[in-house]
Amino acid sequence: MSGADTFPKLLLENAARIGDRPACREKDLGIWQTWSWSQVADEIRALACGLAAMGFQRGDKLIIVGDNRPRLYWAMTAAQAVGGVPVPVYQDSVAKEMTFVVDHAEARFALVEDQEQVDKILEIRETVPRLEQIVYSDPRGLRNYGQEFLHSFEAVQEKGREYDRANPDFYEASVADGKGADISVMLYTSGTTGNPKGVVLTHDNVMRTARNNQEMEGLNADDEILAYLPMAWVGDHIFSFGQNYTAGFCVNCPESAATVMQDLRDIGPTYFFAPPRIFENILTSVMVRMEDAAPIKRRLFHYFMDLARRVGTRILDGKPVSAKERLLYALGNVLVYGPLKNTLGFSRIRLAYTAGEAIGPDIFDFFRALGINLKQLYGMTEASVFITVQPDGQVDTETVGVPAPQVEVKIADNGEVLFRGPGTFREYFKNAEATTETKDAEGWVHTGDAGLFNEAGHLKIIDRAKDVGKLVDGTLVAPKYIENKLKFFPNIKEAVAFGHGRDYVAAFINIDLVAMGNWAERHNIAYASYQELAAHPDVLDIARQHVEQVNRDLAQDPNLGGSQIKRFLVLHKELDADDGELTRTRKVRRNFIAERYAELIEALYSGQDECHVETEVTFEDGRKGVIAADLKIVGAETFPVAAELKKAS
Amino acid sequence: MLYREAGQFKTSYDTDQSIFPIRQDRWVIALYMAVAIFAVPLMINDYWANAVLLPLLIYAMAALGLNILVGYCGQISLGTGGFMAVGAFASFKLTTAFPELNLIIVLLLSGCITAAVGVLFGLPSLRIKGFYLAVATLASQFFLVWLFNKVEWFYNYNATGQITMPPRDVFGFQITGPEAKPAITYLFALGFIMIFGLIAKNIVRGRIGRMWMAIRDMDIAAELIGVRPLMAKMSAFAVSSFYIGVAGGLYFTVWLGAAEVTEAFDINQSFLVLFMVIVGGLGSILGSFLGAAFLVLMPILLKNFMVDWLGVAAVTAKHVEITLMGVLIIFFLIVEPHGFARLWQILKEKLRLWPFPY
Amino acid sequence: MSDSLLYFIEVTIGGLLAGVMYSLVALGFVLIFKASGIFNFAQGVMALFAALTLVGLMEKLGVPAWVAIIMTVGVMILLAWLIERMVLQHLVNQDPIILFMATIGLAYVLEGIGDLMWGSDVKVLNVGLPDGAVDWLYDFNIYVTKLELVAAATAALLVAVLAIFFQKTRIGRALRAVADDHQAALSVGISLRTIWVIVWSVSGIVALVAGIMWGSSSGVQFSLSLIALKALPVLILGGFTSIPGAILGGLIIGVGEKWAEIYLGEYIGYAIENWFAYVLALAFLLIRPQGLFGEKIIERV
Amino acid sequence: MTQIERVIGDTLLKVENISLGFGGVQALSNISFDIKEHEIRAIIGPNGAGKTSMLNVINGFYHPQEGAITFKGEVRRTMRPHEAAKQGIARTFQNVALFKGMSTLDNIMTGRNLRMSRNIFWQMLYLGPARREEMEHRHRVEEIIDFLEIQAIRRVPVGKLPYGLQKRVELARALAMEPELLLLDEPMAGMNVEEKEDMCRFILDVNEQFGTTIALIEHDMGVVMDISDRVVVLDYGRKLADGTPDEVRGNQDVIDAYLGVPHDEGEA
Repeated sequence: MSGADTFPKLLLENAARIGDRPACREKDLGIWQTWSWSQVADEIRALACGLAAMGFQRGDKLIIVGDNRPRLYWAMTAAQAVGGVPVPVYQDSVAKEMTFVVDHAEARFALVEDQEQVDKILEIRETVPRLEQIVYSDPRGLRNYGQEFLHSFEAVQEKGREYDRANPDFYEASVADGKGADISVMLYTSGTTGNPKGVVLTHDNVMRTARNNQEMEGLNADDEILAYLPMAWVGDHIFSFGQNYTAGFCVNCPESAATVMQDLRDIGPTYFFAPPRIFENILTSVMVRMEDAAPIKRRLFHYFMDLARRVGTRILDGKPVSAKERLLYALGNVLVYGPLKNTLGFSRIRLAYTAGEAIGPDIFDFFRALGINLKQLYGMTEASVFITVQPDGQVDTETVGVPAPQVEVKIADNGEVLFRGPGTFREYFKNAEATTETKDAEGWVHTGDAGLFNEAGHLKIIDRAKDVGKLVDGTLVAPKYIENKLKFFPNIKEAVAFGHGRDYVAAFINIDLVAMGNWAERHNIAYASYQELAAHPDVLDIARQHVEQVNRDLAQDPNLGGSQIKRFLVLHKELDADDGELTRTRKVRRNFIAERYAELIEALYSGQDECHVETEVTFEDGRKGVIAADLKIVGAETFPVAAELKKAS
Repeated sequence: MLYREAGQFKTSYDTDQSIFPIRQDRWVIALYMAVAIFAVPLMINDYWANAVLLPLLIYAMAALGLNILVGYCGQISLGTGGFMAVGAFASFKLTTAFPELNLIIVLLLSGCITAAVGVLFGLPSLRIKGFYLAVATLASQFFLVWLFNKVEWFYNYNATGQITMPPRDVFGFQITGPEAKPAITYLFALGFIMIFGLIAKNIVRGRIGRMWMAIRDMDIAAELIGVRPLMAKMSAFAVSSFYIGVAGGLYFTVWLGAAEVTEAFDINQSFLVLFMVIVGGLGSILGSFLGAAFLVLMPILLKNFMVDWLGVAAVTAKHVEITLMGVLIIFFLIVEPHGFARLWQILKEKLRLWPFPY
Repeated sequence: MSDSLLYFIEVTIGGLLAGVMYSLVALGFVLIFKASGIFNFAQGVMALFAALTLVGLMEKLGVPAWVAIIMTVGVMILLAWLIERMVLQHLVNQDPIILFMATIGLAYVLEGIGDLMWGSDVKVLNVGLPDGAVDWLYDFNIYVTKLELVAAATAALLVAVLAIFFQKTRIGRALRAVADDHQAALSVGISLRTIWVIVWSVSGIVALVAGIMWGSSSGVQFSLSLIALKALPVLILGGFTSIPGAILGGLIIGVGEKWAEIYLGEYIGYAIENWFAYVLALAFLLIRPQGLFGEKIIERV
Repeated sequence: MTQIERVIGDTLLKVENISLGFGGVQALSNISFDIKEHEIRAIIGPNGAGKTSMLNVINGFYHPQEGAITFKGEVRRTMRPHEAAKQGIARTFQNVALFKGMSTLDNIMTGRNLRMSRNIFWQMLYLGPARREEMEHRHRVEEIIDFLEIQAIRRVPVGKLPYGLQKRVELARALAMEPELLLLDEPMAGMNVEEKEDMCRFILDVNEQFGTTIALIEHDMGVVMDISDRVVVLDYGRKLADGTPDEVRGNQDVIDAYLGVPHDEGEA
């Protein structure tokens, strides 16, 4: 393996080793403009020297704002090459957020994509006097911006080439000066509360995690990846920058945010990452489009998709499958799976990751059934992404896999997941207090997530650590975990589980008006409002079945088996951000709800099987009103927990 | 359904503008070519060569030419028969005047001569449009046939007024005359079609092709962009006539071997080729081939069906055949005015989107 | 009078008479083109078809000529209706060239059916038109057959009738309206389809007349369908939409053709009439692109 | 693409005493005005004022009976349209005149026609020079496509496009000629507000980025007054007024003949 310990050095290596292989592409002017490694090396050299010529010092920060563009990726390495630190910023962040980052990072230089970003910078410039020079990549519309501190990318590179001619050994020297322990990038994570924190990652962090994962998954220079997620997000930094360099594969930048899907189809990446919601959207669009297909096609599609759901994942995991079904699957591959993957651009995928939140089993299975090797991983910025990864053939929706190579993971007494490894961040920039809070003396990092290992040694994330509670008998209760399980049923829109300090777990449920509405129509059940439907006995029954299904699942898990739902009720109104019950990002605000519906909770834990409630609500038009209801409280069957069974036998 | 386009991205305009940008298409074409070049000659016999394959190829060539004029440049012409006659007689005169001249050269020269004639008769297109022009081109049809019939020099003063192709060989292979092997003549014709099919494609996808289409779609706007109608139309007539001339040459030299102008090149030839172009698809190279195939095969099938199967008297069968041809043509114009090419296009789109409807 | 002059007169008259026939066929074209913008290539074959039907009826059924004629008229109207029904209505708003090709297809069909029904051998058509030279002209050594005269007279009559039909009758005006724009026609209160049936019937009848005339003189056979081709130059000359143009053009072509045959023939070889007409028309067109009666076109963008 | 600082230069095109008539109708009588380099010049007037005829005269489509046109110092009365094109006059049309059967890309490529020279024999082979030329021009065309933001419809047959986009493609086609004088005949006719705003932006960008001189006919007074440097007003083939938007606004004849009539778009 290569001896380079910084990305600029690695760049030179790649240029020498695989100089004529494509390093990055961008869909521009109708075709995929391609740059080989040696071309990239020259571009970066010119840019780096240009920055230096403009007075960019070692340790200086370079703010980078814009969509995924080769030039912006080059800017990162260029900054590193002259001992600086790239600070990518979310391109959609408003002036205020940007002000904080620019100011906090003490940046003197910014390299941005286009007029839009330039305008944003100019807007905040007064408030961040430290910012001196701005470089823009796309000159469109910037002709009449006379400011002397604005420079076009080309101009800087031109300066750079002159400077390089003037001091021929400057570049090599300054690259050589770089150490693996140097800071390679600063990524600002938007914490739920308070200001963003600047996560400081060193070359070692990024490079070693990137390499470890690359070796684990066997990524190589022939792979193709589409860079479409924000450059400021650690995932993109590892996949589209770090591994781009370590594995030497080609990074492809879409023409524009609007054309991502088309470009995805063009490129047909072999290595792909997307958060669950994207997979969900794709699945939905597939289903919607298939609805308009001719009946024969539709039947064909559904027949083979069912088959795939039965055997597809098994074949993928190399589990035994009957010859007949293999044959049918092969046929389906010709008729449905192949074409489908083709139109989605997934034909060539060898490795696909998803992470960030729990993914619905049916979504996850859909793609795996098609033969796409989709896996979950668990990671965070502070770890340079990889904490745990699912190894091939050991994939399921429940877990997030085993610790990544060279990463140690342990569960604290309070159930919190701790890790330490090569990717562990150095510190939060200018925030020692937060650093010590998160990272203890031995280098263990507190993830803030509660989790546990199953018997197979796979980590299972159950909830935010602070939300995990205990029943009076000490059994672990992970409300979010339970709620997610409930929400995976299409019929259930929201759920809120309680149990901390109680004798058993109880839950509020919101039915999904669309899904249940359809069901009601099919069984011609008339209803005038959400409230009326929600109160319907059959609906309650369905809800109960779902709850009991969840209980069954829970029973499988020795640790969480105790937290089965004994009693629940279906709320008389939909939880609503306007009423402050949800955050704007539709996360339940459990404490607020707990206060607001105190009497309902009491009812759940007192024996009564009905409860009257009056709630003030805010309508779309802002008027306030009160709705009253008598809610049935339903009891659900619970099941013996697996482990206990073992004990018994 | 069979397409796998994901990952077939284009990194240069060159590849982006290639004739078959999609790999699967390239495979299919390659397959067809292989069959046409290697498989067919093995199983070919006189009947297949003379009744099916040669006419198919030669008419495809003519249709290609006419399509350039009508489909791409929008100038209707009913003079095809006449121009084919020019090609035929030109090759006759050349090959009899210079017996040692290579047949390929002869045919190409005949094409050039026809091109010149075509330009001459194309001149009216500068002043008149649409059906006026169509009718005007009939003049060339009648005049040329009359000329070759009247002026004995054209058929070397022989008594019959017929022209007969003497045996000629190319690179040692006999191409014309009764002893010519069907496989050889077939390959000879095939070679011409493949090369000139490619050439036609290259012309129409480049500057000149766009020039023609501009004139076709909106001549005024075209002129205001700097397209010179004279150049555009004349070049279209020239190229088109060249193709038709070569087709006429092949028609006489390798297929018929002997021809009598008034019946071999009468106005029905003009219509037949025009039908091929329309049924195949205006403004489509592929269409020219499909159209030719259809109108060559259909009568044969009809005839075989009626005479051999139903045992209808040949003469009646002839009438029925004419009628049915008429019916079929009308039917086609009604169901798909844009011809086979469009049908193929639609099918292809469906295959590419499969399993999705859109 | 010198013989040459007499000869010239005879030739001219002959030309005029032939010209009238051309006008007759051209008229058929114009009618349809005016009303539906269709260049009906089947016009000639329609003449053949009509003649064949007529002969057929007379031979097979042995009915008197006038009955047969009336029946044939019926057939032609039926035909027009069928054509509208089975072809035209499916091709509304298609490119002109498509419709043109359709009419060629139609020509094939008619030819085929005609032959199938009545056989393709040459038939004599005698509807009792007089024959032989016109005596009093013959006294001036000018040879003109009665048939030609009758033909001319009938043609002239037909033209007159049509003219009146177009000028005076409501339908006629509707037809003219259609030529200008279809909306207008509808506003007159006649559906386009009816109008099309009518024009096709009318031109069918015109074709019948033409068929009778040519048939009586030179027998009913396939070549009869080629008279259509002879009428085309007339169209270029007179314009596709002008009735007077068709008439005058016909005469010019007829005369010019005969003159050319007689006076140029010996220099450039005979049997030139089937292309000379075109050359004549073209030459004329190059001088005056808008044709005989068309007014100058101002192109707009 | 080359950038040119936008400074109104000296006269590019001079129209002197142009008179044009068809038979009886007098479309233009004795019109004179000039267009300066890099300026945006509006020609306005009620329907039938002879605006389009004026453009047709300028790019040689109509031949005036009297008068002279001086373009780049060269005096002429009549010329063929393609000659005008050769001299660097491009044009869009009141009701779109695109090549319906061709894709957006091909339509714009046609605009390069004058700048492509490879003969048919190279094209037959589609090799060497012809191919290289094709690629060069494709590149220029792609830049225009990028500039007018029509990447998404590159391969779409223009017949299938919505009206607003067709107008844009037509502009692209005209730009592909890299003209010195660009004649726009009601570039915003029948567009909705957003489309109009886009088109305005594009026209200004073109004028700025390429320094192209633009003469446009437009009904929307608001637009005209916003984007044009000078305005000439025609009415019944005569010239009513000529000057900056404000001068024209003030002119009494104009107010009577044109602005007096309340205009739907108003002076927004």
